Amino acid sequence: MTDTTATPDTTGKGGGRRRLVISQEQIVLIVTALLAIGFALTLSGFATIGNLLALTRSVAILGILGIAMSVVVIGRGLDLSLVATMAVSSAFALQLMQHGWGWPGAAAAGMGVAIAIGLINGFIIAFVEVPALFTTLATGFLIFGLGRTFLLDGVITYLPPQAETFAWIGQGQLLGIPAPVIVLAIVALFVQVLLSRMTVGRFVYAHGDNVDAARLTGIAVRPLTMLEYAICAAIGCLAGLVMAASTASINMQIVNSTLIFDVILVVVLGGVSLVGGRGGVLSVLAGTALIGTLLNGMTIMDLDNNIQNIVKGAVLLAAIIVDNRLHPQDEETARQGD
Amino acid sequence: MTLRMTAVVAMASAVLLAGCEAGTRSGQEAPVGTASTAQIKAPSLTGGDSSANLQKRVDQALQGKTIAWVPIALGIPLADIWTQVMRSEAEARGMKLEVRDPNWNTTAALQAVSSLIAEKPDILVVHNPNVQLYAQELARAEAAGIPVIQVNMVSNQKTTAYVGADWPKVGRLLGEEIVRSCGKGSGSSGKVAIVQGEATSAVSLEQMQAAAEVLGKDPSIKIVSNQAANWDASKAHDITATVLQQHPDLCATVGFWGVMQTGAAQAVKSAGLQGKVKVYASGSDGKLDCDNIDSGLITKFLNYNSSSQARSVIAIASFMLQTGLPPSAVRMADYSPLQWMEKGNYDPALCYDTSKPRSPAK
Amino acid sequence: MSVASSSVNGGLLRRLRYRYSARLLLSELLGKRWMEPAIPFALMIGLIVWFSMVTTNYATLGNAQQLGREFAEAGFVAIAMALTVISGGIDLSVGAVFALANLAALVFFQLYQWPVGLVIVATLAIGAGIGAINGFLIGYMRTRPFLTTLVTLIVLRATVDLLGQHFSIPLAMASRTSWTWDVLGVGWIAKLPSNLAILGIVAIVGHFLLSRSRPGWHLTAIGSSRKAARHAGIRVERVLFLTYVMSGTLAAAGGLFYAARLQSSGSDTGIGWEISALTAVVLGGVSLAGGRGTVARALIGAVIVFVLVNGLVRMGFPGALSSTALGAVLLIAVGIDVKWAKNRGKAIQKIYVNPTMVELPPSPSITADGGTAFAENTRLQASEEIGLNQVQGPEDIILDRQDRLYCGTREGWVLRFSGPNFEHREVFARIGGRPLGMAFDRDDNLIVCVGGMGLYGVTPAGKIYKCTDQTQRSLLKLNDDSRLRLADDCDIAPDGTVWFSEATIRYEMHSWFLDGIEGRANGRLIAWNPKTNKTRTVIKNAVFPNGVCVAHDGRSVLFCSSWLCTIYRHWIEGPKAGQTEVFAENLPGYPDNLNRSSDGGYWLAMVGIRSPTFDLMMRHPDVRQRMIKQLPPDEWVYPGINNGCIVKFDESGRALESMWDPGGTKHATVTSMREHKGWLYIGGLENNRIGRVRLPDADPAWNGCDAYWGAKS
Amino acid sequence: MNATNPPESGTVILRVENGSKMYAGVHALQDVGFDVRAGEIHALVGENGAGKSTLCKSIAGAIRLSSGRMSVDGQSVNFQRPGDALRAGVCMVYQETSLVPSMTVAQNLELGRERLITRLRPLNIKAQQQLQSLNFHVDPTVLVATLGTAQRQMVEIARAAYHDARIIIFDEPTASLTPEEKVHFFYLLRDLRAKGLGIVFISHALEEALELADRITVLRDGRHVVTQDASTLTREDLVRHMVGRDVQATHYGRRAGSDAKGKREKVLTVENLTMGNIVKNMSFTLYAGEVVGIAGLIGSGRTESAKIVSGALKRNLIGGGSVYLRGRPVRYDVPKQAIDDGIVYITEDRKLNGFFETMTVEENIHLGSLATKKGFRWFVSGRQRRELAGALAARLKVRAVSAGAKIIELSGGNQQKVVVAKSLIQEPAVVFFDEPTRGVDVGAIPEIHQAIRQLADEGKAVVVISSYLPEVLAVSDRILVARQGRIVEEFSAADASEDRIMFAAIH
Repeated sequence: MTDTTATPDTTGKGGGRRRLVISQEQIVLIVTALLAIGFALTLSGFATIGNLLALTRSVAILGILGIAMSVVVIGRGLDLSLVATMAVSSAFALQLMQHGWGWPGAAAAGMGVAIAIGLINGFIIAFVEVPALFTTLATGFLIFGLGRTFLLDGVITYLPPQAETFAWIGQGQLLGIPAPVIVLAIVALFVQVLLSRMTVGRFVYAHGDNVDAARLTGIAVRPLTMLEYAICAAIGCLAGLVMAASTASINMQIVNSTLIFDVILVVVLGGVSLVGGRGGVLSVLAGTALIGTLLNGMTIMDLDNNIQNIVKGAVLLAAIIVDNRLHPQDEETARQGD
Repeated sequence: MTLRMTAVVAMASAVLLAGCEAGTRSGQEAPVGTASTAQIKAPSLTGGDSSANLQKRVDQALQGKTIAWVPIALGIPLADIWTQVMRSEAEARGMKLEVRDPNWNTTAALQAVSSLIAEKPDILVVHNPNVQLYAQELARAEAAGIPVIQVNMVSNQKTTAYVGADWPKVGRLLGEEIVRSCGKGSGSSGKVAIVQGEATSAVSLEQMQAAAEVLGKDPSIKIVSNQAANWDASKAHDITATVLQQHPDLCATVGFWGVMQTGAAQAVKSAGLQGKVKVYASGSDGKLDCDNIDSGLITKFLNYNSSSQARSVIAIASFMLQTGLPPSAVRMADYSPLQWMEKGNYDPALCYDTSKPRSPAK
Repeated sequence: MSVASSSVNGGLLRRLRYRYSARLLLSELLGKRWMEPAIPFALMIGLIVWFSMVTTNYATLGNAQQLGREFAEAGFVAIAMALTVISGGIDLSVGAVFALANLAALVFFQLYQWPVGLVIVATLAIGAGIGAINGFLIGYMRTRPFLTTLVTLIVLRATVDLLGQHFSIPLAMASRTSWTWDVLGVGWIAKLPSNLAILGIVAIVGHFLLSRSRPGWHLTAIGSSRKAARHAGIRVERVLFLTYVMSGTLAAAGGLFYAARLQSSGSDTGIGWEISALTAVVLGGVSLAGGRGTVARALIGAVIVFVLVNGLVRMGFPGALSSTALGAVLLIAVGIDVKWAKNRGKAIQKIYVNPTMVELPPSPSITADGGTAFAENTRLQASEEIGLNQVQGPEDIILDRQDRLYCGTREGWVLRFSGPNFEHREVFARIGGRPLGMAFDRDDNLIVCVGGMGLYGVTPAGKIYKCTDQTQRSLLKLNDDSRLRLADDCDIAPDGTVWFSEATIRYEMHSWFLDGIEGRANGRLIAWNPKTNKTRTVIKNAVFPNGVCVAHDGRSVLFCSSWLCTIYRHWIEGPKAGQTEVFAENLPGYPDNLNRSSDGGYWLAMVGIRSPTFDLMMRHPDVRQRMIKQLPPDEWVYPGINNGCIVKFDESGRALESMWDPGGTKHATVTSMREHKGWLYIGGLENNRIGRVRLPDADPAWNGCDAYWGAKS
Repeated sequence: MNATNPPESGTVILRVENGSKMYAGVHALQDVGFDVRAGEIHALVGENGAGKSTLCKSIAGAIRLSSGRMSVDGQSVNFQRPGDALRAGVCMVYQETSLVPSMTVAQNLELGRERLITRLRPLNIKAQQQLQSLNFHVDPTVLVATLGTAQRQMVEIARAAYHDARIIIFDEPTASLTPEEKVHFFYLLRDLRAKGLGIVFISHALEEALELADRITVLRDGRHVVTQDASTLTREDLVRHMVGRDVQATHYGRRAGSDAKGKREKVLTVENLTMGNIVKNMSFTLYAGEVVGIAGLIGSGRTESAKIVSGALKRNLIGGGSVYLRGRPVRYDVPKQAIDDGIVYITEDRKLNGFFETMTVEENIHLGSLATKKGFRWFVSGRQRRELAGALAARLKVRAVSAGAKIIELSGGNQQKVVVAKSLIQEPAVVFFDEPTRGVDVGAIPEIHQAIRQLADEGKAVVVISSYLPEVLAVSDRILVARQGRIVEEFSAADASEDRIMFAAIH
């Protein structure tokens, strides 16, 4: 019957990719390296430890959000409400601190809010079976609105001056390494272990690869979906806390920015495919590194913000095209959806 | 209480005086003052022969009138202070404040203005998202007989009144302050980083141009970075952090909104350069700004007093309602007075905490 | 004209309830394609009504016009988004294209002072150009739409900001006006705001193109299954390319109108419009999986988003609450819509069969000693067999002038048996479908009712031609009933008009028995005039009309109604022309084909005999409903298709005699018979043979062709 | 379009010379020569992976040959896409049907040669005529998405038949047709042949090929083996050509009777299982240590019943019947619960919901173990995976290029074995095999059958659902026949025959 699976037709995708020694994340890393070398040669002050740390620091939050997003994307989902979750939950934590809560309690409460949001997202997607894109698009509006109306006092929430300890995760350093970078590293390590060493992680891959097969194999797909979104939201909240700590405030306006697009971009750029089951933490880091290098180099060159965006777009487009040239989609076997 | 009343009356008269100046100042606008004042036939102004009559007449003019107010969004300190003060001031006079919150959505904002015109409030107060968006609607409003007061950014369509900062002046003052501390003879590197708001925003643009002009006059000043952070603190943080890596000897960073500049200030602090790199900002009198000045994050802050702006708005509204002038009879502006604020050297009464509204007794 | 069941008992209300079933209406409504967006449509209407109630001055012409003007641009962008979504992709750059077009139009008009016509062309060209870049990448380079347009979004936004900085000051000072420009921005076309009017035209044309035209089909096909589209020979790359060009152009059109209306360009123009458009498209029910959706649905969604945001802002809701409401509405609407789409098909299946009440008086006796003309006997068991096991289901049979025997079969063929004992079998014609009733016309063409196909003719040489496959559509029916689904039996009047019955329009050939369970008036009597080639529905709402026979004098047509066990006479000539009357009623079985006999009477085949049980069930539609729902089909109680019989009637409708095969040993079903030269030939729907019995009293020379058309040499 | 002058019967209208197709360095086709004549039915047979589909898809323009020449009417052609082939009169009916799900049947019939503007009503009427004239009972106005496999196949066949093609290629056209529909289809083919068309059809059923075809071409491992007149070939010849050696016995030896069912433990009892219109009052009982075959047409509720019992589908909440596992009533909402109770269902469509394509063979198998209550570990151990999965893979004789091979690189048979292994690692007591050898190469079939029997011998209750009657007959101790959502007949292995089963399944 399914003759095609046996003939080498289909190996164009799976097997072919393996034989082509170069993967998408490697392409991105190579492009990043080339750019970095170029900058190092042309820009004084680029190739310094300090600058490289500043570079990593500047994209640390994007990286954390990317890793959060990658968890659901690998499970063939998408969380468009991530930024809203991040903003609301961390602003809530800040507000509690303003009201005199200690930072651990406040952060935990914020995390609780985030996890609750994630669980609700997951519940709607898994049990009501509304596609992830719609669900999170809608919950994005909802979270923002409800958060602003019921949880928060204003668009901008400030870190109270007394929360010095808490501010460390945004402003502090350890052995010269900025705290956000450390947080990124910890999150990356945690998610890497989760995805590749833990059974749950394998389930996430299975879920993204083939939902029906996962279900038939006996994986509890629905609770798993809820878990994925909860993890995503929790990490998102962490990113929000880092962001809040580093600028001592969190502005809900960020929900209306294009940050969510940037997050999706770093995730997909590195090779975490939107069809699910592919890529990993390293892919996200590769994508983040590319964006970080670009932005840092251009900031050093003092390019206008808009020119920066145009250049960023051009480089991304080039990366997408190169990837497509190296991994052409076979019309006869391609899965639709990304 | 009496003090406040006196202040208001004084303000109103100041506003009226300032209004006469407006025509000549704005430059692009034909001087209207002379032409229209001649046409003022203000029956309602008469009858103030006795205090009681005056009281009655004012009550008649103001009681139950509606002021419609469309900010860009609620929830930011600036807009919240405006709204709180405007509401309390309006209600104290028996007027009603109707707020439409478009929540940064310019499309919704435009719709709000359009539908408000249809609802015919007595006064329309808008905070322009940019110089062009409301232009046609504002003209329509005036044609419909609704006086329009613009706050903090003046549209290409000039209307009855503008209340807000004189942005080129803000930029100039900031620039001069920087020249003083970083310029020739200061012994510093002379390196300055500018953090703009939105590159296309007139508010940011006018400040930037004026500041850059002043800075450009001093050859020892070098602008090492001039980037837009889109009113976003974390973006300002990242830009500043990178700049500091390149130029640890930076003399000053200047940002055009206190809230945004907080991010730059944090970056300076994270780099351990607090006190070495001077942080300048302009902005309104939110509590955060005062806290930042107190904590030393911001070196010097050029303040336009948003609560007094709101009071001006109501005063002008009251003036228009009492005189019954047609909207186009007046083209006035009330440029907000500016104050420098720095640590230990400012009037804490200027700081407005929205969680502790200051409302007059009714 | 309607043939109602004869009433015996049961309340009038109850009867009416089953006759005009809401369920029936619902099942047909649900089946319509345009019911797919029912949920979003209801939501849209509900919102408008609600805001009219809570907002002053909302439901006024002026306000409606104002709203329409403000809505139009978002409508363009929503359609732009919808097109790409239907093509299986997405265009996130619509908002940015909108902003760029807005800026460009202002610059062209205000600063370059171009004539308005040129401004329009140039602006649309910019949109098309950007669309072409997207389309080239996505169509020809096969990049992923989401990522590609995300990147174009970023680049375009930056470009808009960059240009905005450059042009904002000169633009702010420019003040050119022009009449045409004002028409575009604030003018009116037929009392509609100009931009809304043009949106309407674009939407109607777009809707039509998408559902009826080649490009629209190709677009839908690609969105639904790129592979299938490719296999069908569609140039996928080119169509995708053009889709994005179209999308860019439409978004640019939105920007153009925005520019003309507001003369304003800011850095926030068009920000977030891609999300609004996506929300709108999703709310309208355009599937993000591609291939499903219409322009109308996209616009419904756009109206919902617009009305909601506008209305809440108007009511003075805090912005955050508006956002909450939008999110909640989106979630609930999509949630319901997902369930709706999933269960609609199931729901239709569940409620499609709608039994109605059929009340028959007690059946006349058929026992051998009952004394009626229907008394059971064994006369059919003496039949001779023709074509035993060579034929599957000869529903109808007929003989020609050369004494050759024709019958239709389950395979969709017409067989011909010839030779002295009909031992020679040949496939006369392979028509397909299910050949049922047959008749010879004046020129010896065999006219055949083909179940599933309509009325066909076969020339004596075996050439097949189509007589008719459609009749006029009745306006009051929700379902398009112009298609002939189950033409059953036919006969030819002296003027050549072919009268034929269509047993049911609700069921296909292979599920005709469901119609029996339903018992509803789903059939019709139709006349086809070969001279004019016109087909005319003469009687609608007949209950399973089956056999048709033109009376001996050619002035009336007899037809059977199987489930009512009644034969009707429809007058085609004379004083009663156009009237229908009962010819014979309360038969003991279900009448099938009807044919002339040599002595001026009529032969009737009864395909099955009524049973008290089923008669009772026919009176209780609810019981049948439950049976369908709860039992597997082979345990259902059907109208008995058991051992049938043949009955002879005289011209007045009186039963004269009957012939039986009680055990069904030879003729398990009897659906037809034909008298020919002293023999009666017998066909049956499920039989594996044709039979014939000698008619001792009949005219041994009488045959159908001569009786109808006179003897030929 | 080319209907002007039908070429004289017997002339070669399409020729492929030295056709080769490489995928990532591997030959899927190598120097294949092939030709089609006007007015002939040409059967193409070979094992899975022999290159039949590849050859046909390249003729139809869906894929491009890496090298070789193709000519139509003696003129060299180079099809870039299926559209080119269609214009040249070459039309292919795909096995995984290539219809547009969101369009109606009528639209699909017309797609590819539609006019600029199409009115829908005449279109529906025309479509109805076309379908009915081929005796395909499909409503032209419904969406293709709502049709079953067989009906989709019919629509696609009708499309090809009415598309004025000169060469029509059918890829396993009869796989989902009932015997009655098959008869009509064969008449259609002969009609088309009589009109002078060249017909190519790929088939697994050798009897069909021998009965219907004028010529037969055999491919093996991407190479051309033989092309011969069908009349000069026998079934044995064909098998020999396909496999490349003499195959002694048929694969379908009967299972040695084990009729001791009375003594065996009753493991699973299903009573009056009902789900919508598909499954109605399905009842059967399974005993430990026996293989039960379930035959029946597609759509008779076989698969659905198995899925209900194993939790993949839900039966009606009210009046849905009952399922007893060792006397205990059970109702599963998700497969996980069933698996934890020892009931597994092995899918009929492994590509759709059988395996994880991005993972290796070992990972696939090991996931099965992790997904059970017993096998769950918080952390994945590479060593444990190699041991557990390796053992299962060895038991089922999974042949992979390397231990770390991705499952997608395996042949259909080996993929199926992995899917089976993934379920067996869960140590089930009741196993449902749904079409266990569909799309499996001839060599692997006995191995899978052996595994099935071994399971029963180990005391498990095994159910084999299959449309292929010889298979059902070969592996089962007991055969149930499903029709219209319920079991209508039961045969012991000794009593059953293909005719009797078929009769029960249809009537």
